[in-house]
Amino acid sequence: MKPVLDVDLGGIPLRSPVMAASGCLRSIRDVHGLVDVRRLGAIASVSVTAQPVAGSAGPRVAETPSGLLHDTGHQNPGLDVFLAQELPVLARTRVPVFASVGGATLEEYLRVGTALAEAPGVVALEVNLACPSAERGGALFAHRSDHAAEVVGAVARSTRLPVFAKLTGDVADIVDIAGACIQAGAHGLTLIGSIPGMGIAPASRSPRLGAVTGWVSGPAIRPVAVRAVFLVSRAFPDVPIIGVGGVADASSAVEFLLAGAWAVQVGTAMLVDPDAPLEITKGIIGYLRRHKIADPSQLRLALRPARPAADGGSS
Amino acid sequence: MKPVLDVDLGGIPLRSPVMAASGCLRSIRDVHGLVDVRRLGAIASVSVTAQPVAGSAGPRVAETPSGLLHDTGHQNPGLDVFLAQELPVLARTRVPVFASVGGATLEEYLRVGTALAEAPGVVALEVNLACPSAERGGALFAHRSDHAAEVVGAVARSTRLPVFAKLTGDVADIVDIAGACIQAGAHGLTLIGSIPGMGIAPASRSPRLGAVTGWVSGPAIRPVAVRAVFLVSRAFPDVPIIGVGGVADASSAVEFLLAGAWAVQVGTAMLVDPDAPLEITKGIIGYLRRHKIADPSQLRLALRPARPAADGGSS
Amino acid sequence: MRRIRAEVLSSRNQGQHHTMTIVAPEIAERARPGQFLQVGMPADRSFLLRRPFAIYKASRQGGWAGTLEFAFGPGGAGTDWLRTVRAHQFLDIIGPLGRGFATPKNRNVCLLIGEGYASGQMYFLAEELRAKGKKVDMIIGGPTQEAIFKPIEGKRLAASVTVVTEDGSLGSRGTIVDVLAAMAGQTGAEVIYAAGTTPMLRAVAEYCGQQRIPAQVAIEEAMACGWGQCFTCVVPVLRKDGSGIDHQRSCTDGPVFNSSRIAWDALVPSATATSTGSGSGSGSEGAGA
Amino acid sequence: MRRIRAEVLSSRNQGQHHTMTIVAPEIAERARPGQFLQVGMPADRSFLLRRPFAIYKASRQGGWAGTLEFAFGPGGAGTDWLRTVRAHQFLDIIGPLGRGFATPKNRNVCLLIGEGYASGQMYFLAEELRAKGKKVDMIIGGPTQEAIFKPIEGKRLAASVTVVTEDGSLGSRGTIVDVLAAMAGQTGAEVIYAAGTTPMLRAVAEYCGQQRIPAQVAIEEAMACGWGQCFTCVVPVLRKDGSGIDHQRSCTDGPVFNSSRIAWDALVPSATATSTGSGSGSGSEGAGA
Ligand SMILES: Cc1cc2nc3c(=O)[nH]c(=O)nc-3n(C[C@H](O)[C@H](O)[C@H](O)COP(=O)(O)OP(=O)(O)OC[C@H]3O[C@@H](n4cnc5c(N)ncnc54)[C@H](O)[C@@H]3O)c2cc1C
Ligand SMILES: Cc1cc2nc3c(=O)[nH]c(=O)nc-3n(C[C@H](O)[C@H](O)[C@H](O)COP(=O)(O)OP(=O)(O)OC[C@H]3O[C@@H](n4cnc5c(N)ncnc54)[C@H](O)[C@@H]3O)c2cc1C
Ligand SMILES: Cc1cc2nc3c(=O)[nH]c(=O)nc-3n(C[C@H](O)[C@H](O)[C@H](O)COP(=O)(O)O)c2cc1C
Ligand SMILES: Cc1cc2nc3c(=O)[nH]c(=O)nc-3n(C[C@H](O)[C@H](O)[C@H](O)COP(=O)(O)O)c2cc1C
Ligand code: FES
Ligand code: FES
Repeated sequence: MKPVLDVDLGGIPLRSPVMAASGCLRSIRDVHGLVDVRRLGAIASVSVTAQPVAGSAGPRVAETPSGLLHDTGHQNPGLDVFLAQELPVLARTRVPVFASVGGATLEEYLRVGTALAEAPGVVALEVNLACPSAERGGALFAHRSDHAAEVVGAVARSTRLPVFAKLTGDVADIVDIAGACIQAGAHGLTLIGSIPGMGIAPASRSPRLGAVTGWVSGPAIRPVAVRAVFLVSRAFPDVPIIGVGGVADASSAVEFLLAGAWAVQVGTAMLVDPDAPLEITKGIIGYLRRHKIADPSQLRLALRPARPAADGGSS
Repeated sequence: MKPVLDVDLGGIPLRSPVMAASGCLRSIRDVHGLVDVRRLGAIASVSVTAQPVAGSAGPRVAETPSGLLHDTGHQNPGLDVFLAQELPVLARTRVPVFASVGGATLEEYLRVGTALAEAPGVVALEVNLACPSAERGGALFAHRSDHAAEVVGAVARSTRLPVFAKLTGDVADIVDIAGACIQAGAHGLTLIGSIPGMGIAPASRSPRLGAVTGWVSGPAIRPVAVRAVFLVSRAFPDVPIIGVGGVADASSAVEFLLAGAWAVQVGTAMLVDPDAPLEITKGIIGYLRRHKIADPSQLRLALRPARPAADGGSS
Repeated sequence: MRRIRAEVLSSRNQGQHHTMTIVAPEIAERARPGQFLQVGMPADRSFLLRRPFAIYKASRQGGWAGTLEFAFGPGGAGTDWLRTVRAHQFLDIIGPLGRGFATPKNRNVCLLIGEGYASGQMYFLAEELRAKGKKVDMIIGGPTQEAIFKPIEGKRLAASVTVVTEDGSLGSRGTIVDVLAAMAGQTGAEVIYAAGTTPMLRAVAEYCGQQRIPAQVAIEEAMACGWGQCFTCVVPVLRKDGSGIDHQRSCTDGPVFNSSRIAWDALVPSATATSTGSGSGSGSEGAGA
Repeated sequence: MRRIRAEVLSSRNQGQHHTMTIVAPEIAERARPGQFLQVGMPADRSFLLRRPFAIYKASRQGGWAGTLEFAFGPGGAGTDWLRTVRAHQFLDIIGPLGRGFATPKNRNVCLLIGEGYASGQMYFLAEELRAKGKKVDMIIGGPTQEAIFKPIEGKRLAASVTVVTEDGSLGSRGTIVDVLAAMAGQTGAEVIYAAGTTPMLRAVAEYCGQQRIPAQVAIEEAMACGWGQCFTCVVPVLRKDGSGIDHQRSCTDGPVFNSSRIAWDALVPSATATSTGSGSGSGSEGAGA
């Protein structure tokens, strides 16, 4: 049997379940010779806001055990420049683009979302809910089901493109927030964004990031992300879920697909190893072949019970 | 200058700021030759419930990148056996014991808490709020400020011993929950317990834990824990905070102390390396000496701004 | 129980297996068959836990006095690293850990069963039993010839050694369980010791239960500490009063258990019967699959 | 820009510094002074990121054709590992990355400043400038003699080399900044190039600004990718219209910047004046200390 890689995220056909995560593949003109972009299933753009954002002061990245601590302060060129200069470059790759929508208010999300949805090459919107609300003292939209649902619902109603709600992992009940987003009209979910963290350098006694606190990504957060995917996919088996957070190799990608993800995104691992998406893609094919599974979507149904139940798990 | 290690957690004098974390030093009779227990500042006991709990099926531990995924299902011998057999062994070490209180209902917390508070050797209670509520469909007490405060307040009112509220890291607003606990009567906070996670083994296609989902501990969660300590200590500078989560060496312990912790607990690192607490203690002394700081409590005030502000941070 | 920095005397690939000899007089002195070592991993790795390995030889006299040997098969990141450690480098070792095999007073005919690398500890046990004047027979098995660990040691130590491989590449074709009844009958086994995969151990336990032959099995469970503190390594054990199960620490209360005490249904599905399901607790969040 | 598996030709400790020569013809071919390599760390470590190192030599002809050299000082986990890599092992390299130093058309007298290991890339630059017929003088400095990287190379390449150490153990006692004005005057510098710590670079920039000498500085900023994708490596750059700052990627738009374009106040406190405070954005959560 020759497995295929194609997946269908509820009407969005992708040639591979391996996507680039938002904010981690921003400048296609600089990837020449490093990433064979056309082998990606899709690219999630950086989160775009209505106005340009200069972002936070450096340092913007530090290492944590098996992870990165980062904060760009949402630096992005703003909607107009993104549409005029950056999105066309992404679109030219012919790889489906998930345009990531940022915002500080409902109105901003709406304005950015509707504009991005019209642009060529964009097959879906990914609403990044890890943005601080200007009207609620900087609380993240992703932190409350009503705030998240309000934004996602408004964006979903304003476009015919499918909308993915991207949630954060630092919430007590992710199933509740996911459910509210689905109810409000989300076509799917991207689980999860980085989780909040901080580092301090003992030698200098100062925070490792200019922004003081930041976001943890990479393998360190994988168990948190896998759990989120597992719980939400069990609750909503028909809703497309994109798993993200620490996907670093084929084995971790398969872990997400078994947990219930329909596709995965790769961020940190690609920054470190530009070949990661391709290696992961090849590895998934190899896994499917060895396990005699026809395509990635079958993995969603292939999770077995924990040992010692039924057919055993120690093989 | 010869720095001292003594700290005072608001009336609780400890000879060292390095404690053993709850659930990670359970059987003193088996540590002989491995851990010099008397060098510990304090020992947090395993969380005790009213009745014995057999706990979850194995496997109970798996590795995650720079972390552990674990779940014991709160296995403990129950209040009576703990008081009769286990606590006396802890007390005999003469190391101050923080007795960890578990429960599934307010009544259970109260019953366990009041009984433990009477026992010899116990200098404080640590209320483990990462327990599922029997009356609220398994929601963790730590997940809502009102639920957390209710339990902590009741236990605090029932005893004259100081009560530490132990919170989890998977919440949107830890400052809010911490504040509610303080308001309710908590003397201090233990930040943080492990964070929820899951792992799946691609080879067997089954969850890595018998309990399916579990808890992530170890260095992987350190940035999450440091941030929690930092935010809460900035909000409540006079409230003793015990930092826990990925303390693995002197440098990570100092990171917590700079973030605002009054003491630290070591869990995972001690399981892997029984000498870890002692090495950390020695390393803190060395750090204090090199930085000409008199005692660990001074580190709380020693955090400098992030680069590039004021006096610079790249030294 | 000690923690030591142990010099590696030799590190040898032997087919699928790798054996290491370390200088550890404090541990060798006291080590008993069935006990194990916890081997520390290097700093800065993404994997943290020590790796447990059964002690396969402990030399107390002669040229090798004060040395220990352990052996391991193909594995993951930890054993991959361990394979790169060379003679004269040092390992961070805690041991000897756990309770070893008990030696019967009144039973003199012993059948020892070892699967794959687990034969190693059985050779150690065979030596001890022989020194106590017991009769020792062995069954050693594995999927292929490659997986059979040092059968020659068995030949040296036991009255008889039966080798089985699933593909027939060494000894007779089949599994340990296939030859168990015949060998137990033939040797007149009064006590059985087994180490290897859990499904095999369960099958041995079931046979011994039916035949009322006492059996001791060495269980391998994932463990965080190895020295009794964390309760992650537990094995479900039937209460003596029949009122249910207790979770006992395999690192400290085991790894050797009396096979009749184990609540096998809660540990591993039966190969022969349909499982009656797990009797043990559920997940911390009710998130069971 | 290429990613290659590069064989290590030699790996040498030289006092505090370590130099590595690797076989990388695809990169050596195109590498320019000021550009850098991203060196991959081994799998399974708890630290993930590639480490950036400036290229200190790129040989395009002769016996060493197709090789590259880089050098590093004492550091943390990554450089500790790198020091253990031996000849004939392989490194995972991406390069050449970033924009190198620009060579002036009409300015012929160049003063090159290198601090610690950063002198390495200045020797590379000196060679290129000399080949273009420029006059090259150098200042190299560091805290101690140990920290001065290969001063002999400077002597070979530059018309004059001024060595300064803070403890006076080599050359004159003092800092680079102490001798800057004198040396710039003495050599008649028309353009200044500098690499080293950010406070030193700022001091150089301030001097050059006052004296209206064009200066190019190589900035070291922590970076996640090194190839333009993540915007973590940014440097605050003044907008041409004076309306504020932009954050430019030091990996791709730098690491070499025209010193007058950098918004120094947002990058590093001034050694000479009280800082006017940071003009850049704040934390993602308003959690500023
Ligand atoms: C008491 C005891 C004695 C053992 N004796 C031996 C021996 O003599 N020779 C030998 O080759 N192996 C033995 N094992 C199994 C051995 O511990 C594993 O092979 C080893 O831990 C695998 O590590 P890894 O990094 O190669 O694999 P990985 O799969 O990367 O390990 C990941 C994690 O799972 C754990 N793990 C993986 N397999 C096992 C297993 N079978 N049992 C327990 N934990 C496991 C590891 O310790 C580690 O924590 C023994 C296990 C126990 C509990
Ligand atoms: C463009 C550029 C060129 C450089 N050239 C050289 C060179 O030629 N020789 C040399 O010795 N060093 C050079 N550095 C600094 C070098 O990257 C660090 O010394 C190295 O990354 C330290 O790694 P570590 O693991 O030893 O230290 P750790 O402190 O463990 O590193 C932790 C993290 O911080 C980063 N980091 C630490 N120090 C620096 C630094 N000074 N600049 C940027 N990131 C840092 C690391 O890359 C890593 O991500 C250069 C940096 C940049 C940006
Ligand atoms: C440098 C960087 C920038 C990021 N920018 C964005 C962003 O603009 N929008 C967004 O939704 N997520 C952003 N993310 C989060 C990633 O898309 C991803 O959710 C997270 O990093 C976890 O995946 P990983 O472990 O594969 O990196 C960013 C992550 C990194 C490391
Ligand atoms: C095996 C194990 C058992 C634990 N049991 C408890 C417990 O009973 N009560 C509790 O409050 N925390 C318990 N914890 C959490 C630890 O006390 C600690 O908060 C957490 O592990 C993070 O710290 P660490 O990274 O140093 O391990 C346990 C952790 C581990 C690894
Ligand atoms: S492994 Fe920790 S108690 Fe057994
Ligand atoms: S390091 Fe990623 S853009 Fe520069």
